[in-house]
Amino acid sequence: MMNWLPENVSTYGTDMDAVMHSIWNIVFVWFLLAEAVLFYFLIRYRKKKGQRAKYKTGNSLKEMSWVLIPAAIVLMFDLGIDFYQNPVWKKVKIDIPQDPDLVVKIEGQQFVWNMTYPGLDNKFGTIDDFKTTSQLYVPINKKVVFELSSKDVIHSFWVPNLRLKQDAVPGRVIKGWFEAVKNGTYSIGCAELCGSGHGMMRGQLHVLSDKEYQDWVYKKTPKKAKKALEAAADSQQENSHE
Amino acid sequence: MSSSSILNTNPTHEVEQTTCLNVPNHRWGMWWFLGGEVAVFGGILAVFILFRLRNPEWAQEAAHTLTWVGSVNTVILLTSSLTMILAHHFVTGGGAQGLTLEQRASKGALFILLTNLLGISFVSLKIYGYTHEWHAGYTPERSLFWGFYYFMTGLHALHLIAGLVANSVVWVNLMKKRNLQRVESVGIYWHFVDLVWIYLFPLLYLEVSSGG
Amino acid sequence: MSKKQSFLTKYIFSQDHKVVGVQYMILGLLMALVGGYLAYVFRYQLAYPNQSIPGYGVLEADKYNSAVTMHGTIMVFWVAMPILLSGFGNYLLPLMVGAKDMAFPKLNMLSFWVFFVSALTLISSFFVPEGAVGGGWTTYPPLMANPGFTGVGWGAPLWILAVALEFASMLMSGINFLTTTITMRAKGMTFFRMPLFVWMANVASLIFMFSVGPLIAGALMLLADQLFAVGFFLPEKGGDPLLFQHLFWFFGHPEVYVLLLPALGIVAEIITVFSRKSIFGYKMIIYSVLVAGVLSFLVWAHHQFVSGIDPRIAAPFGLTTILISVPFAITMFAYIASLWGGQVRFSTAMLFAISMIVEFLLGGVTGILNGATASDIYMHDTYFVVAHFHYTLFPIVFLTSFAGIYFWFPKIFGRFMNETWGKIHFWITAISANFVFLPLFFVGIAGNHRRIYDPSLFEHLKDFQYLHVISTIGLFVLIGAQVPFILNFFISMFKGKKATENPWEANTLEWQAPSPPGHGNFITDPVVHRWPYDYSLENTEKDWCPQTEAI
Amino acid sequence: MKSVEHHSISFYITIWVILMVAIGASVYLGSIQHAHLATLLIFSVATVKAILVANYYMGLSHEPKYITLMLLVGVLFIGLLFVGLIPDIVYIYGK
Repeated sequence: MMNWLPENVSTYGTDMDAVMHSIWNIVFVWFLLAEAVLFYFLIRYRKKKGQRAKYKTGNSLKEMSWVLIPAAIVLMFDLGIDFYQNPVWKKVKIDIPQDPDLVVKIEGQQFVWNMTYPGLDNKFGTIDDFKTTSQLYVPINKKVVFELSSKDVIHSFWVPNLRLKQDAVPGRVIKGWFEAVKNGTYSIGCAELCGSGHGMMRGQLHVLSDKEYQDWVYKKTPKKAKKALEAAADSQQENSHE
Repeated sequence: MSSSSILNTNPTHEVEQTTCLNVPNHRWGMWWFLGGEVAVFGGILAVFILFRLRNPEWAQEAAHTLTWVGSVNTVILLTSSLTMILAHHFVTGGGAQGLTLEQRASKGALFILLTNLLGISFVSLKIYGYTHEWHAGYTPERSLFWGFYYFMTGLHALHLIAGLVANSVVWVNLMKKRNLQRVESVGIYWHFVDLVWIYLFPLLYLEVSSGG
Repeated sequence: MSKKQSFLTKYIFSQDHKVVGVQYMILGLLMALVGGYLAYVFRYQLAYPNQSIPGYGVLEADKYNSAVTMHGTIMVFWVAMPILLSGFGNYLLPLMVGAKDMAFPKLNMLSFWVFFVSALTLISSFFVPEGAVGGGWTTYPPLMANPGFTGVGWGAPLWILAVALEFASMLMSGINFLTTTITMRAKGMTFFRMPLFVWMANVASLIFMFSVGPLIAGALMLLADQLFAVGFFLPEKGGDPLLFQHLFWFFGHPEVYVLLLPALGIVAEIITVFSRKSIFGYKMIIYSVLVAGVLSFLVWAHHQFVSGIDPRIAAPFGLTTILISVPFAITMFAYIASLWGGQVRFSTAMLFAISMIVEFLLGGVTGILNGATASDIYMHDTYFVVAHFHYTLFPIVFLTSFAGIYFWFPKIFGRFMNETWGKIHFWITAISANFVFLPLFFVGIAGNHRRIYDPSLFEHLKDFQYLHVISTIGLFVLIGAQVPFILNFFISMFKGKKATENPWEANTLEWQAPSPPGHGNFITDPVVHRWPYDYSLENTEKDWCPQTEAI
Repeated sequence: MKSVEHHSISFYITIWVILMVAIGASVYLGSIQHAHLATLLIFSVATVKAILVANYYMGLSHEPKYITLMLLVGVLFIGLLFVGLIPDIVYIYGK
């Protein structure tokens, strides 16, 4: 069933897919076993003329063990699943890289995503910052950290191909990260009901090669900022010549 | 005087009154009801304390509530609890033998009346406090502390007013010498409202400069 | 002894627990029609986006939100709660413990009429300017706290008012259930001789009572935000939107078990009668349900893993969530084991009860994928979750209610429902339900998030539109299958085959009273000598043994 | 049947006097400088008051212990809610 998942394009997506596949396989086997026993009993013990049911209360420990032992095995599987999947949660939501290659600010707003880029100098609050609306461009194989916030109501940043979902809560700045491993264009949605336009709150993730990404950033940088930066770079060069 | 004989003095009861562990129906019902109420007020108090810990500066806001109103109201409310328990005390025979139904009912009615008078003074003083604070500019607009203040005390006051109504019904009952066991039910409820106030008072009226 | 009652006091303003129970059931079934109609409307939109819907017209995006919100609200609070807990609870609980009526009959009547008013309030919100609320049944602020965000005028406060009244009504019922069970049991009816349904209804009432308080507080705070912009949940005023989510789910998750437990009780009564077998591990089931009840207060944040909570507290909540599967695994295994060595008779009621277990199992196991923190990042708020909880709630609410209605109909009305039509109803319902909900697992895994009114707008979902079409056609069949039920219900009420006192040869006390029981229930006060599951005792002639029979 | 326990009027008045003294103590404690100590003491006093009211006015002391237990379970669940909320409401993760 889990092969219905959309193509995975993030690093941690591989771990998450593995978790989902294993959990599904475990629970589906249990489901089939329980159904098989149930249907076997239904057929085997259907009403037959002249026969009488057995008086079995299941109150003795010996009889109860027919239920308690499978339940204990369920418990072991439960704990196994929990310990197996916990590191993945930690990797995705807690261990946010301290040395990201790119930091983007993403702000949810009814009904668009506002992305703010640090621009050429990789610093926020400078003249070369620029914004895009609902279009997220990232370089491939780079750790991207986003700072998620919301202007009005709760939104949820949802990129199925990255296996990424995180709510944007007004009043909070929530950090998250991803690393895309495949070029292409992928859907972004809002997964938390945010008002009448919720279903139309769409965006796109563009995973570009390093070169394409640099070109794109250069293209997007405001002319004024470019001039100022170039001037600064020139003067620096002149200074170094002297 | 046993509880069953109190119940038997009620000539109009329709349902068979039964007990378990010596606790009659109406008291079980009241305790279950309070089980629910504990969760309501417990939830509110928990949320307020959390916000109070989040905002240490609310201590300064608490300094602007009228502490004397809160203190006097605490005295009034605890005293009304005394009159309420005395009403119950007399209705159930007051430990003394030989009180007639009429005597018990009329003494109970008197103390219920006293309780209600105290309750009404509580509400009046509360209204005085509200108007005073509101006109001094301490509205929910100022900070969320005041939102909590009006919300929590308001909800408490609504409970108290509901108690006043219930007490009045019981008072009418007592004047007709009926349903004497109801004094106990409304009493338990009244003390509970009192109990909530015991925690609201220090949380909202006493200014302590670090968290609550 | 009793004075002659007018029609009004006997059937409308009745204090008789049986009439109140039936009133709850019928009002719940009527509300189910409203909820079903809403499901029809938005499922049609999902399968055939932006086309005119027969019987509605074109569904706009904001009305779509209203439709899903009201569908969820109605199905949980105005269908599941009244039918399962208040309906069956009111009707059966006093009978099963051998009482003449509830402990507080007037309170009982009041609870129904408060519920009635709450239903009217909710329905009226469809007709106020700007229509019913569209903030989701979870009503998360700030969307629901600030009228500017929702575009909903009167709908939101009316929603809160209706829910508050409904909670008040359910609390009154709960007080009645608990008190009746404690004080009014028949002679000899010890706690461990009570039928499982009585246990389940009481544990459910307790869970409800302890969990609903904080949400009542939260709802009032939300109302204050809506009407006076106080800002408990608005960050710009110092409030916190996450607070409401916590308060909601602190109630919301236990609420799931408030619905599940009475359903499990009903199923237990039915499978034992029709397999002529004792329940397997009576005390074991009771203790696991009690454990689950306590655990249910420790799992609430699993609804909020990606909602911006501190990610470090997700791990403990994930663990408790996965652990709560153990007591329910015990219960489910015990139910299956109850059939072991039995003589299963496939009446309509039994078929529905078994189909409840069959379909609930899939809903149960898929819950693990939502409870495990890592996979929930992906699954949260997708159709996978929708499919998961419909696979639990549909069996709990509908399959179980149908089972209960077919089973207790002879007791309630003194006549049988038609079995042939019942089986037609069963097969179409049980099978078409899978066509409705199974495709939703697949679209969910494919990445379809919830509450979007037109999935085909998303590039990655365009290929899966056919699954929505299958689901919607399944729903048409499912709704159509209810016509024979409704006709069967009303025709059998007057024309059905007459039933004797104990037509299914069952043990519990309600079957020792006349069918239908008169005012005061029993002709002679029952005295209980044994537990309710003595079926097929050895060395006895008949294969059942009523609780009143001396040992 | 066991009879309802009765305290004398003077007993109820004694409780009332203790409660009055406790109110005075709370108000006084509200004005002292040592904040942490004051908070601790004020809420201890409030709890003493609450226990007195619950036990002797509401009559919990002569009810079966199951009822107290039931109410405490309610309080315990609220305590769980409180603990679960601390990370999100008191501290804001990432701030």
